[in-house]
Amino acid sequence: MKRIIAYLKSLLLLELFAGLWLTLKYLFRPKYTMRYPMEHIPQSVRFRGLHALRRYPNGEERCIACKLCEAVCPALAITIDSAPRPSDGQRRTTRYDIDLFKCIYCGFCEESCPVDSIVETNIYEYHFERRGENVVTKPQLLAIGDRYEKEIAAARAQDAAYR
Amino acid sequence: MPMNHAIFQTVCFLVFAGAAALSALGVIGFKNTVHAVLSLVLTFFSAACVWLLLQAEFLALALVVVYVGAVMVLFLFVVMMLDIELEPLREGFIRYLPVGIGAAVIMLFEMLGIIGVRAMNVPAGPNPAGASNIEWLGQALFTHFLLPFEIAALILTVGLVAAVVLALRTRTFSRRQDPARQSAVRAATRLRMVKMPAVKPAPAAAEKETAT
Amino acid sequence: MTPAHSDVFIFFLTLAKILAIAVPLIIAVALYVWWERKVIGWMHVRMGPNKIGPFGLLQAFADVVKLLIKEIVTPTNANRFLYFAAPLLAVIPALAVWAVVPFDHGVVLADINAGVLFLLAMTSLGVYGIILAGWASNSRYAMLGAMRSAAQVISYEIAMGMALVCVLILAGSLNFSAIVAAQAGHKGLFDWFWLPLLPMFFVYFISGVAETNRLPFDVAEGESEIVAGFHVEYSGSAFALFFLAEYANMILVSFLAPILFLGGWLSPFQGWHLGWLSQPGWWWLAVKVFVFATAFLWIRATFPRYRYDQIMRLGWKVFIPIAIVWIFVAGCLRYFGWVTTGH
Amino acid sequence: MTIPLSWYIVFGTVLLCISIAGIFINRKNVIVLLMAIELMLLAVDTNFVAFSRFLGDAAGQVFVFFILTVAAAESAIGLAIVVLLFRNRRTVNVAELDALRE
Amino acid sequence: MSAQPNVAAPDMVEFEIDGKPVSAPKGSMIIQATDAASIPVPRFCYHRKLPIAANCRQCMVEVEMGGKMVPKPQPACATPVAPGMKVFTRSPNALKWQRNAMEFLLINHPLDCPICDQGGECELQDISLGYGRSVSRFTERKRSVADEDIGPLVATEMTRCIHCTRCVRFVGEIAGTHELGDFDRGDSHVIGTYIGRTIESELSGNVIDVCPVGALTDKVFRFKARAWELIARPSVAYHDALGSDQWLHTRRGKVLRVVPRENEAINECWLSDRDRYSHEGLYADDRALKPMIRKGAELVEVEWDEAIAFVAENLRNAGAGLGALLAPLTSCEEGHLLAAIVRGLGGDRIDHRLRVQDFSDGGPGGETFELPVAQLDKVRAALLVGSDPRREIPLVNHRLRQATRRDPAKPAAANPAHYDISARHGARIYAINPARFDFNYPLAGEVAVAPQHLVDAMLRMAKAAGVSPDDRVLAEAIAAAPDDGDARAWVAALREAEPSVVILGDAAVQHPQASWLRALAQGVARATGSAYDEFPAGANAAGLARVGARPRAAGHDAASMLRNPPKSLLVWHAGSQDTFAPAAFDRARGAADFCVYAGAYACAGVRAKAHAVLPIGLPPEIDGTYVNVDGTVQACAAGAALPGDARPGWKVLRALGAALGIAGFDFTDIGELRARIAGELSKPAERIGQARTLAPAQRARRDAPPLPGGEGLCRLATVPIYRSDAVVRRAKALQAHPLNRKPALRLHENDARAHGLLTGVKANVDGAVLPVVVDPAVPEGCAWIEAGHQETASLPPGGAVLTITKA
Repeated sequence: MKRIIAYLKSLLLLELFAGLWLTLKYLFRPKYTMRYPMEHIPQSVRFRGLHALRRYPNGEERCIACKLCEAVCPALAITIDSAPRPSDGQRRTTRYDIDLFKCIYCGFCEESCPVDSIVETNIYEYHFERRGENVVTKPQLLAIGDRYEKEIAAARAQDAAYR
Repeated sequence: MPMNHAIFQTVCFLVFAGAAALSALGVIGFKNTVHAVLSLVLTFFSAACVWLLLQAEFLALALVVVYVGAVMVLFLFVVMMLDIELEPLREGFIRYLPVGIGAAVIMLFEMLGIIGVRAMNVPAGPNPAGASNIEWLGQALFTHFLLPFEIAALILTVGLVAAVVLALRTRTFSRRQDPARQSAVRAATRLRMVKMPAVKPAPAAAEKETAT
Repeated sequence: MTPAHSDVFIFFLTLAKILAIAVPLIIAVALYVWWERKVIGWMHVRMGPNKIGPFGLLQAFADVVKLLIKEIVTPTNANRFLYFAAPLLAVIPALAVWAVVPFDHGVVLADINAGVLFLLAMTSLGVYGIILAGWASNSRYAMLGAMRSAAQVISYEIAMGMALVCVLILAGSLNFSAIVAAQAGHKGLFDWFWLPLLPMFFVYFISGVAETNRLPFDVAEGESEIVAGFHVEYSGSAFALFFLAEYANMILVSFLAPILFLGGWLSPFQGWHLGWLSQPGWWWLAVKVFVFATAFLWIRATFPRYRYDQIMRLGWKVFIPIAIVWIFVAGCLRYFGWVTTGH
Repeated sequence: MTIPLSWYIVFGTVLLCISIAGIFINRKNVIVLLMAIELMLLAVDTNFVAFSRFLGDAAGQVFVFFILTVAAAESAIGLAIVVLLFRNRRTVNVAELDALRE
Repeated sequence: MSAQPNVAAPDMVEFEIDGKPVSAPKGSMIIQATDAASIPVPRFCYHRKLPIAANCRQCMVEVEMGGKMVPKPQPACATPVAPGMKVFTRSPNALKWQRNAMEFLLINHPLDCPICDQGGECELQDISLGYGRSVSRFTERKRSVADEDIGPLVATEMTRCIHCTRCVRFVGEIAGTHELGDFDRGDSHVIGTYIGRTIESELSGNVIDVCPVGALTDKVFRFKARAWELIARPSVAYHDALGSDQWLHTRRGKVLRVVPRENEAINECWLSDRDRYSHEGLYADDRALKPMIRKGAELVEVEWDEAIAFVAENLRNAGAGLGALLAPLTSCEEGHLLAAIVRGLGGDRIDHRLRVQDFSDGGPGGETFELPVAQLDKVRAALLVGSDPRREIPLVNHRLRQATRRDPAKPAAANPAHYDISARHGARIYAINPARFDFNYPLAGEVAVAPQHLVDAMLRMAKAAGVSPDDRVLAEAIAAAPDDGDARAWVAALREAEPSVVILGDAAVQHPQASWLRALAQGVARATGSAYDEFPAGANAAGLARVGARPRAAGHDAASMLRNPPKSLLVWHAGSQDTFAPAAFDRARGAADFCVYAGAYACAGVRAKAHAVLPIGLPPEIDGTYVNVDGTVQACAAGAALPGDARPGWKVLRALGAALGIAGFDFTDIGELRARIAGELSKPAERIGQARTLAPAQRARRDAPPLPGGEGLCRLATVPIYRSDAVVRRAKALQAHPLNRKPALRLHENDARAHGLLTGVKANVDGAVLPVVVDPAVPEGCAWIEAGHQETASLPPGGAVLTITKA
C-alpha cells in the first residue's frame, strides 16, 4: 500500500510541485542583498584582511626579524631576510615580503608574532594592477601600518581581553 | 502565373540541384569522412528543396526530419566516435578514380540516351487532390497502401531492435560503478546483524573424533 | 495575389516581415536573460542585476556588447571552417523556425500546411550546431559535451514529436493556425488540448526543457563535470550566437506550448460571454508565453541537476512509452469522437 | 509547373552516377559506401517524386515514403554493423574484412 | 684531567639506572653511563670533550647506595659510578630537583628567544620546554651584563649566559689560550675576557658550538637566518690537509654558516676557524659569474659553448706545450680530468705543489701520515721539523696539545680537583724551526735557527740518531756535522717514547732544501723507531698526487714551470699568492701565448693576463672527492648553489675533454667518474722522481744562502693562517681577525740593529716597503716576511737573500 501511495505521489509529481512552491514563496521574500560599495557588512575586529607591519609609538618598527611568522605560515607566503641594522646592530629585517596570492589569511602570522608587529587589518578592498604587485614589501607593509595604526590599535584593544 | 515567377523557380531549381550535385561530389571526394558526412547532409537538404519545388512538401520535410535530423546524425556519431585511420582507407583512390569516373560518365550518357529528348516536353500533370500534398498523400497511404504502411512500420521496428541488439554489449570486464545501485544502497545490504550465542557449546563431537 | 503585388514587392514585404520577427526576437532574448537573472535572484533572496539601466534592464545589452567586443579565441588545430560554421548552424534553424509560428490569427510569416513538420525539421537541424561545435573545437571536453548534448536532444525530440503527433491527431492538421482553431469552443479553457492530452502536455514541456539543454537537464554543460559542454572553446560573439540560439529555442518552446495545448491566442473564457475577456487576441498568447518562459526560470531555480543516465532513462523509458500509449488514447478519442474539435 | 520533368530526371541521373562513381573510387571505406548507397536511393526517390508529381499519381510519393522508411532502417542497421566491425577488428576497411574468405 | 674514560682496558662497574642494569668503566661518571644507555639526563655544563665542572646543577639525579637513598641530589656529571649503585633519573625527587635547577637558570635568562640566533637550536630552550615552568615566579629585575667585543668571529650576548663555563673550559683546555674566565660571585658572576681582549685562538669558533645558550653566537652568521630555515649538507673542509668534516648550513643555496660534523678520526667535534668562517669568501665581489674570452684586447662575456670551443681550440694548438697549475684545493675528480687533458694533449706539465721549491727528490709525493691523526694525541714524544702546526693544520696541533696534556699514569678515577698539575707527565714535543713559532703548549726542547741553518740543525739530529744513509753526499754531511748534546737527549727521548713521531711541517716542505730536510727527518724517524708524518703540500695534495695531477718526469714540476714558463698555461683555481713565487707566477702568466684561468675569482690579475676565464665552482659548491693526511678518501656532494653561470669544474672539463676529442670523457655523471678513479684513490702514492728517497738536493745545498754577517738576510716566508688560499683571503671576518697580521719585516734584534732598523720604522726590502717589527721569535740571520700578501708578492721566495735598507 505504501509503495502504491509513493508511486502515485511520484506520478503526480507532488514533490516537484512542493519544490516549485517553495521557490515561489522565496520569490516574494524581502531581499538580503547589500548594496556593496554604498553599504558594508559590519566587520569583526578579528577580521583578517590585508597585512600591515606596525611600529611602536616612538616610530621604531616593531618587527625584530624573529621569523616566527615565516615559519608558521602554512602557505609559505612570507619571505624574510634579516641582518643587523647598520646603524645600531639591532636585529631587523632587510626584506619582508608577503605574497598575497599565496596568503590564505589564516592569521597565524599575527598570532605567532611576539611583538604584535605583523597584523592583519580590516582592509579587504585592494587590488593589483600589474604582475608582481601581489608581493607586498616591507616599506609597503609599514606604510599600511602607519596609515591605519589608529584602527589597528583600536581593534587590538577591543579584542585584547579575549586573546 | 507571371513570367518572373517561372524564372524564380528555375533559378531555385538550378541552385538547389547544383548544390546537391556538388555536395554529392563532395561526399565521394572528401578525404575526411566527417566532411563527407556533412556534405551528404547538404545533399539531402538541397534535394529536399528540389522536392519542395515539386510540391512534395511532406516528403521534403520528412526527408529533412528523417535523414538530416536522424540518420545523418547517426553517421556523424559513428564517424566521430570511431577512431578511424584515414590513410589506409584512401588507398587506391587515385587508382580507381578514372574507372569510377568512366563508368559513371558512360552510365550517365546511356541513361540520358534512354530518357532521350522525349521526356523533355512531358506536360505537367494535373495538380491532384486539391491543395494539400499532405492530405493527398495521407489519403493514398491510409487507403490503398495501408498494408505496406503497416509492413513498413514493422520493418522500422525490426530495424530499431536489430540496431540495438547489434550495437549493445554488456561489458563483463568493465568494473564501472552503477550510481543508481550505489545511491539505492541501504544499511541492510551492507551490514547483517547475526545472533550468536556468547558461549559456544563444548565441541564434544570434535573431541570424540580426535580421540578415535 | 493581385497583379499589383509584384514578386519584388512580395520579396521585400517578406523581408520586412522577417525583420519584424527577428529583431524583436533578439531583443526578447536579451530581456529574457535579464528576466532570468532577476527571477532567479529573487528566488535566491537576492536582487539580481540592478545597476545598469532602470532595474538593471540594460544589463543584458551590456553583456551582449561585452561578448561582441571580446576576442574570439580559436583553439589550436581546430577545424576553422567548421568551428565558425557551428554557431551559425545552431542559430539559423533556431531563427528559421519562427517562420511558421503564428502570433495571432493569420499573423504568421508562412502559413504552410506542414507547419509542424517544418518545426520538427528545423529543430532537428539544431543538433548539427552542437555536434560540429564539439568536433571542430578539437577538445575532448567539447567533444564529450557535444556527444551528450546531441544524444539528449535527439532522445527528447522523439518524445516531443510523439506529443506533437497526439496534438495532430486531435487537431487533424499540421498547420499551427488550424491547431489553434481546433481548440476553439464554448467551454473556455476546457476546450483546449491540455485536458485530453494532459500527460502529453507535461511530456512536451519537459522535453522542451530537456531539448534546450536547460536546467535541470543541463548536464551537457555541467560546470562541475565538463566545464561548459560543447561550447567550452567558444568565446565572444561566437559564444553569443550559441547563447542566442538557446534562448530563442526557449522562447520557441514557450510559444509552442500554449499554441499546441493551451489554445494559443484563444481566451480561456471563450464562449462564456464575458465581454472582451472572452475574445481571442494576441495578448492571451503573450500572457501564456510569459508564464511558460517564466516557468523555465522557475524550474531552473528549483530543481537540482539530473544525472545523465537518469535523463536518458526519463526520455527513453518514461516519456516515449507514455507518448506511445497516449497516441493510442488520442486515436481513440478522435475515432470515437469523445473530443470535439473546432466550432 | 514551369520546370520540365526531364530536368528532375537528369538531376536524379546525375546523383545516381555520382553515387556509382563514389562506390567505385571509395572501395575501402564502409561508411562512404553506405553513404553512396543513401545517395543512390535519393536519386531514385527524386525520380519517383518527379514522376508522381507529373503523372498526378500518389503511388510514387508513397513509394518514396516507404523507401525512406526502409532506407532509414537499413542505414541504422548498417551503422550498427560498422560499429560492431570496428569494435572487433579496429578497422572499417573493406579490404581487411575477409574473414569468410579463409 | 680529561673527562675521557681511560683507554686502558677498564674495570667495569655493574649498577642500575632507572631499574635497568648497566655497566660502565670504573671511574666514569653517571652521565657517561646514561648517555651510553641513551637515557636522557638534562645538562648544560657537561660536555664529553671538556673537563667536568658540575656547575649548572641541571643533571641532578637520585642515587641509592648500599640500599640507602643518598639524601641529597647528586649531579650525574660529577658522581662516579660505583658497584651496586641505583640511579634514578626520572624519580619524583630527581624531576623536582631538575625543575628547580631549571627555574634558577631561567631567573636571569632574558626572554629574547625571538631575536636570539640560538633560538630553535638552543639547549636551554629545549630543556626548559620539558622542565621549565610556563610562568616565572621571579618578579624582581633581571640582571643584565655588558657585552665585550671578543673579535670578529664570535658575537657575545652575555646577559643570556647561564655560567656553564663550557667556553672557559674550551678556551683553557682545548684551545689552550686561556682567554676567557669567570669573574666575581653571585649576581655579579660574569664570563669574560681579561681586560677586554679579543679571543685570538685559531679554534675560537668552537665556543659557539659548546655554548648551550645564545650567549656566544656566530658573528658572521649573526641575524642572517633562523635554525629551522637552514638545510645542513655534509661537506669536507678544504683549507688544510686534515679535511675536517663539516656541515654546510645553507638557505636558498647560500652557505650561511659552517659547523663541525663529528668524526673522531679526523676532527672530533671541533672545527678550525679557517674552515668555519671561510664561506664568506664564496660570496666575494670578484667572483667570476660568466665565462669570458679575450677578443682583441678585451675580455668579453660569452656563453659556455663559445668559451669551451675557444679554449679547446687554443689548447689543441698548444698540444704538449700546455702547462697546468692546480691549486691544492682542487678535487680529485678535477685533478684526474686535468691530468687526462694534459696527457691527452701529449704533455706532462701538470702540478699542484705550487708552494714547493725543491723538487730534486721529486717533491712531496702525496704521502700520508704514518701515524694517523687520531693517534697523534697519544704520542709520548714528537719532533717537529720546520712546522708551525697551529697555523698550518690547527686541529693536528690540537691533537699534539692533547698529547702534551695527557697522562697515562693518571689514575682514571681521580677527582680532578685533587690532581697535581705539576706532576703532569705529558708528551715531550721538540721543535727544530726556522723561527720561534707560537705554541700553545710547552715544548720540551726548541731549536730556532735561520732557514739557511735548518739543514745543519737536522744534520746534528741525524748524527745524534746515528743515521747512516746509503747516499754518499748525505752520509758525508752527517758525518761532518758537529756533535750536539741536546740532540742526543732529544733522540733518546724519541727512542724511548712509544709511540713517537717525527713531523715535517709546511715550513720544511716549502723550504728550498726540503729534500735534505725530508731525507734527514725520515732518517731520524727510522733511527729512533718513530713514525714519520709529513704535512702534504696543500689541502688535497694527497688526493691530487694519487690521481696523477703531478708530472711524471723531472723538470715538469711547478717550480720549473714558474722558472721556464710553458707556451700555454692552464691555471685551475690558483692565484699568484698560492705559489711560492707570486712574481714568477705573474711572469709565467704573462709569458704564455694562451693562458686560461679556470677558477672562482676574476680578480684584477686574472682579468689582465688571462685569455679565457672559466667560472667554476669552489669545493662547497661541487661534487668532489678529497683525500686527507691520513689517506682517508672523503667524497662529498655539492652543498651550495653555484653563483651566476658558474659550473662544476668536472663538467667543464668533461665538455673540454670531449671538445678536444680525448678519450675517457664519455662519462655522464660524477658517479661514473668516481668509479673510474676509485682504484687510484685507494692506492697510496709513491714518490715519483729521479732521486732516491734519501738523495739530497746537491744543487740546493750548494746554493745555500750565505751566513749572516754578510750583506743580506735569508727570507723566511711562512704562509699566514688566514692567507692560505683564495677563498680564505676573501673571507672578511677572518681578514679582520688579529691572527691575520699585516705584512711586516720581522727581524732579530741584532739584525735590526745591524741594519739600523727599529720596530715601527719602514724598511725597503728588494723594492717593497714594509714596516719593521723586531721580533724575539725570529732567529739571527733570518728576515721573516710572511707570504700571501699583495705587498710582499714582488719579493723573492723563501730562502732567498734579501737586500734590506731603511726606507
